[in-house]
Amino acid sequence: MLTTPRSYPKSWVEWTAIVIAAIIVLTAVFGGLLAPHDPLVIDFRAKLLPPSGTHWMGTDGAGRDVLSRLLTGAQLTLLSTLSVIAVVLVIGCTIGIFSAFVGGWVDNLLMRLADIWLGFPPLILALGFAAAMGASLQAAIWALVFSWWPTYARLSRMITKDILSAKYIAAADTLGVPAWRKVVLYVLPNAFDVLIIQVTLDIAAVMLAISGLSFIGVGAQIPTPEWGAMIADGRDYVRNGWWIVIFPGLAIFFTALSFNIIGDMLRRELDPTSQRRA
Amino acid sequence: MTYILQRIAFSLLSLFVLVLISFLLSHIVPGDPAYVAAGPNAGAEKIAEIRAEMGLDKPVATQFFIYLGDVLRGDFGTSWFTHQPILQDIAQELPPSLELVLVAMVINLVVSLPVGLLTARFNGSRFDDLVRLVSIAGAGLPIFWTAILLQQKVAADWKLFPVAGRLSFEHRRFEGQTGFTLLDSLMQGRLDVFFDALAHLMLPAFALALLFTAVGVRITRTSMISEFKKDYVTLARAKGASEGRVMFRHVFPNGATPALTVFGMQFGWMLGTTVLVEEIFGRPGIGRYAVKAVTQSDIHGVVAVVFVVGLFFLVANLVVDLLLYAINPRKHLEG
Amino acid sequence: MAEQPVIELLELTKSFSSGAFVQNRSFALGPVSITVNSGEVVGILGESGSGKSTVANVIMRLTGFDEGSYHFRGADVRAFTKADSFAFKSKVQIIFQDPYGSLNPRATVGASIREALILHKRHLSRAQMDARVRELLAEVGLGSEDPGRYPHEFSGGQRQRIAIARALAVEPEVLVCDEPLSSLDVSIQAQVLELFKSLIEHRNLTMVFISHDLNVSRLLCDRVYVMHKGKVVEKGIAQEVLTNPQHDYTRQLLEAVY
Amino acid sequence: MMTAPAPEMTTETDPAMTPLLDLSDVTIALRQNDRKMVTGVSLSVMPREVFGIVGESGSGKTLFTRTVFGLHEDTYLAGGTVRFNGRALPLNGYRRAIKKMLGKEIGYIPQDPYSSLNPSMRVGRQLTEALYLSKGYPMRSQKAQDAAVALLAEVGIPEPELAFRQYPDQFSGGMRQRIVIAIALSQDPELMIADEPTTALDAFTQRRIMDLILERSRTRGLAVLLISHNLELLRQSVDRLGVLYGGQLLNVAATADIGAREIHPYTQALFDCVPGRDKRLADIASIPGEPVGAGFGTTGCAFAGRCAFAQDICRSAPLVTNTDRGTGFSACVLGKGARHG
Repeated sequence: MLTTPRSYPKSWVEWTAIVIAAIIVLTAVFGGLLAPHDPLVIDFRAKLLPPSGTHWMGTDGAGRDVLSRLLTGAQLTLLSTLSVIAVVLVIGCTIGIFSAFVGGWVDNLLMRLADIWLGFPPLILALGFAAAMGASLQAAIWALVFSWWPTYARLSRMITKDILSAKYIAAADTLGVPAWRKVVLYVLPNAFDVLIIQVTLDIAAVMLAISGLSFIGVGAQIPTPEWGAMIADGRDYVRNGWWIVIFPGLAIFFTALSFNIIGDMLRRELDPTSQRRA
Repeated sequence: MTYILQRIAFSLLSLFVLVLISFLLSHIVPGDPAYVAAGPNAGAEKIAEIRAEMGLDKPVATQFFIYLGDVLRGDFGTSWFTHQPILQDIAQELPPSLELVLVAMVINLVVSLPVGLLTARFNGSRFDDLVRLVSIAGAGLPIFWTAILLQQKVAADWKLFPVAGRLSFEHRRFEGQTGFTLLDSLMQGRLDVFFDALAHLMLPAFALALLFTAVGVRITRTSMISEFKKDYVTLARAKGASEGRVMFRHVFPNGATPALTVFGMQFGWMLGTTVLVEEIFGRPGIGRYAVKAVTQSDIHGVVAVVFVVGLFFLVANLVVDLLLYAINPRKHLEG
Repeated sequence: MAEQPVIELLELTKSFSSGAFVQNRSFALGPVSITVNSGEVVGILGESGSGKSTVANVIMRLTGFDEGSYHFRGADVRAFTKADSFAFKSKVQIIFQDPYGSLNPRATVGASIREALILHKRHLSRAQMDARVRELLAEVGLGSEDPGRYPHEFSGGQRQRIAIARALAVEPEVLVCDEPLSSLDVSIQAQVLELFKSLIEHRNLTMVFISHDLNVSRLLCDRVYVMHKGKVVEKGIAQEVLTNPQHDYTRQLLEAVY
Repeated sequence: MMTAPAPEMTTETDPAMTPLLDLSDVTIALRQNDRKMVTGVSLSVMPREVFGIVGESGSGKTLFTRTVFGLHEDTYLAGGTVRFNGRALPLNGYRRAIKKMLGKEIGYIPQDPYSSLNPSMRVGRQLTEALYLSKGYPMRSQKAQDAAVALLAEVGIPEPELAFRQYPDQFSGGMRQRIVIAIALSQDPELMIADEPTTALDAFTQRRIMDLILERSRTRGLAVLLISHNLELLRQSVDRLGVLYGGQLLNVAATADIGAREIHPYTQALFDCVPGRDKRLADIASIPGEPVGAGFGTTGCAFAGRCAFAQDICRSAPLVTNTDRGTGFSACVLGKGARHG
């Protein structure tokens, strides 16, 4: 019933994931500075060069250095992912906690709405939204916010309800603890673990969605070194320039994989009630 | 009975929200909705015509009811790039997509249910660790990237499956009543066409199924683990039941129920995810239609796809829930 | 007795909306009349579903009621102002059954107890509060190191002591105990029972002791009410009711329990 | 209430008899890290005897029972011998060997009747399955059905034919526990294990279910191993009582001896904690300190830290070994509560 943080020995897989995630985060912070070439400069004389000493990951169809684009793109990809999650976290939790506190028909209505919303495939919803807004990375970000908020509303509402039904809240009620104090001292600290797990797992999911949207052309537009857009760009050259497609794909894969492993690890260590409620 | 009515009421409410979302997407867009709806090359006349048609001069509530009426009649407008009623386009594009999703779903279920059950039984073993790692890896693969790689390696290089399309060149004239090639070919006794269609489906279905199977295995596993912990499993073992009997007669029927709800939801999600797969494999379908509509800035086409996918999602969930209710009515009364 | 009762429930009823919205698995109550006089230990006995926990919640004002009246020291609680309600909260405190769920797992034990002081003993300085926290913990038999530790570092019995310390922090007039011993092992149960005994002796506490355990109630309570299906079926001096019951239900219950 | 003409209670069984279940020096360890959770337990359950095991939470009583009867996956039998009807079970492959006896010689009643029946299987089918597994009756045969209905009637289910076709969630907790008992009885075991069978039930149902278990086992001549934390329930129900503390078996006492003669200090202290029917508040004496959990690898007596009589020797000397067959024993090094001495 109770959170008792326990430290489990981490496996080598988990250590690897932590190291990769750390490298990716560092790349996102310093990516542009590390890039050996300008990620946007077109040089048709150097197009479709295979990986070599000067271009570790080769060049693309317009002669741009793939490694430089990958490093610069890390920032773009991770930043857009994190902004989606940050916004959804705030909006979703506000709605969820509010809903749980108010209860009654407001709660019912909001959660029904979230249920319905949550059901719709996020990709297609975001696609519609992005199409309506006009294709751009910013549109893709808002589109994902638009389709992702119910996850957090639902989750935070569920945790808050759980916490509110705990006896320590009843004890707080008998002392007359005001609502804002309950949110800050009781709900948020106890919800933190579950939320951080969800955030970690969603980093992978949101990143995949953003790159997917960019791939079909409603996200980042082609010269932008966003990873999904880079794959879309490389499709035409896949027979004679595999590296253009392979490397951004691997970048997405390893980022998603390492964050998923970390999320899984956090779930094991932090969430003792994996089977909350039958 | 009340459960069925409640469930249907919920579906109707969801449908209403779906219409609302579609309305928001097509009418409340930034800039001039009529301008966006008309497409890039439309003249002023055309825009004015569309403005009148969409009722954009009227109050928002009225616009919504006009839209609601249109949608209920199946009128999504005319696509400016196919010059056909969008409903007709969708009706054409839907069967190949559904075919793809169904095959992917079969792959998903055939893998998820047994693997989920076995990993739950051997929870914490090497085998479980390996499956968990593989499923986490599967969940991290960008579908479109996997699809490209599969196409290039398995189809183009190894020539195990056709590279693209829905049928081979020699079968291009094949036609059937339902539009579902697999079904039509069987009905006409054309096994050659059937296997050809199936071969064309394998790679896209696999690419589509991968992510969902990764999730499916984990959902099934979690659900089965919680069943294995229950006392009725202990009692069954104490009765002298073999592990096989415990697993298949006792745990599986109970653990599959919550998992099936998730698979029902996955059906709709898969249909939405066809946008990432169909175009790569050059298959007709609503996914490719949506991508085309997006690139051609045909907002009504996109919204129609959103609506149809949402609709299928609602129906799939309704069917699964009613099915589960029919199998075991009592389970729903408690929760 | 001329003295005014501390708690007086008169012909009180409470019904629950059927089905989906019942949260605490409570049951329809009443009409019940229960009085608690100053300095008394009053037991409310019954099986699960008898409505005894609902009585606890009504007394604590955690839930409302439909008909009848509830007077606290002669004042109608329905006429309470906001200030009255807040003051009430420092006069009546509760100890719950589950010592694992009744402490905020993310707050130190000291912080949990200090919470009561922050709200109701505002005039105390921070140092005074800390000193008071240590005093309270010492009174329930815990050490001076303990305020900085988290609930999960304690056993069930120790947590129940902490919950008692928190309840006592506001210097309540009435302490409601909702099955405070049921989830503890016998040897720990006896320890907490002894703690209650000493609290009753040393503090002039009025106690409402809600329990299904007839034997514990007979030992601890002055008077008892036996509840069944939301109604009081028998009341009287604890020793008499629980050795020589008059009502069939009480008699059967007494025969059934081990 | 069920009150059958009870045969005379035997507090002391014939020591010459072969014990039905005979454990000697049984040690149980965790599979994960080989930590010893239960050490050196020796006890015997005689035919037709009702034997109780008591322990506070963490004492290892559930772990012990579930491991000995092959129902725990994370533990194994690390040492000692288990004999059933005089036949020793192998230590290697113990779990496989004991599992073969489940549903035949050994029946089991789990704690929580709300989860111990398969929710999606009709009651009748759960019974006929048990009959099929133990006696080979085909599950859909008339024979199996008749036997199942008769069993439901035997455990006091009203309208057994109707109950046969119903799902478990159509029954109250007490009725479900009756069904579980019917399942256990259907297999004609010689030993029935009841693991906290009434903990989840209210006082009335608790009494009725205990009466049913005792009355049925007496009539059918079964031995019962009753695990509980409720001392009064055990004192009133069992012939002999094994007391577990910190993974050690400290005492086996005939219930008739409790309060009549000296027993192990821990058992005595436990009974002094119970607010019994004729006690006054002053009679309650608590045990100081916190219980020691199983698996902490204490040397000497696990109770030494809380025992009023403890001396230095208690913390170092190995416990007295149980060599009795069907009588009593005290593990106390100081000889407290020993039957002969």
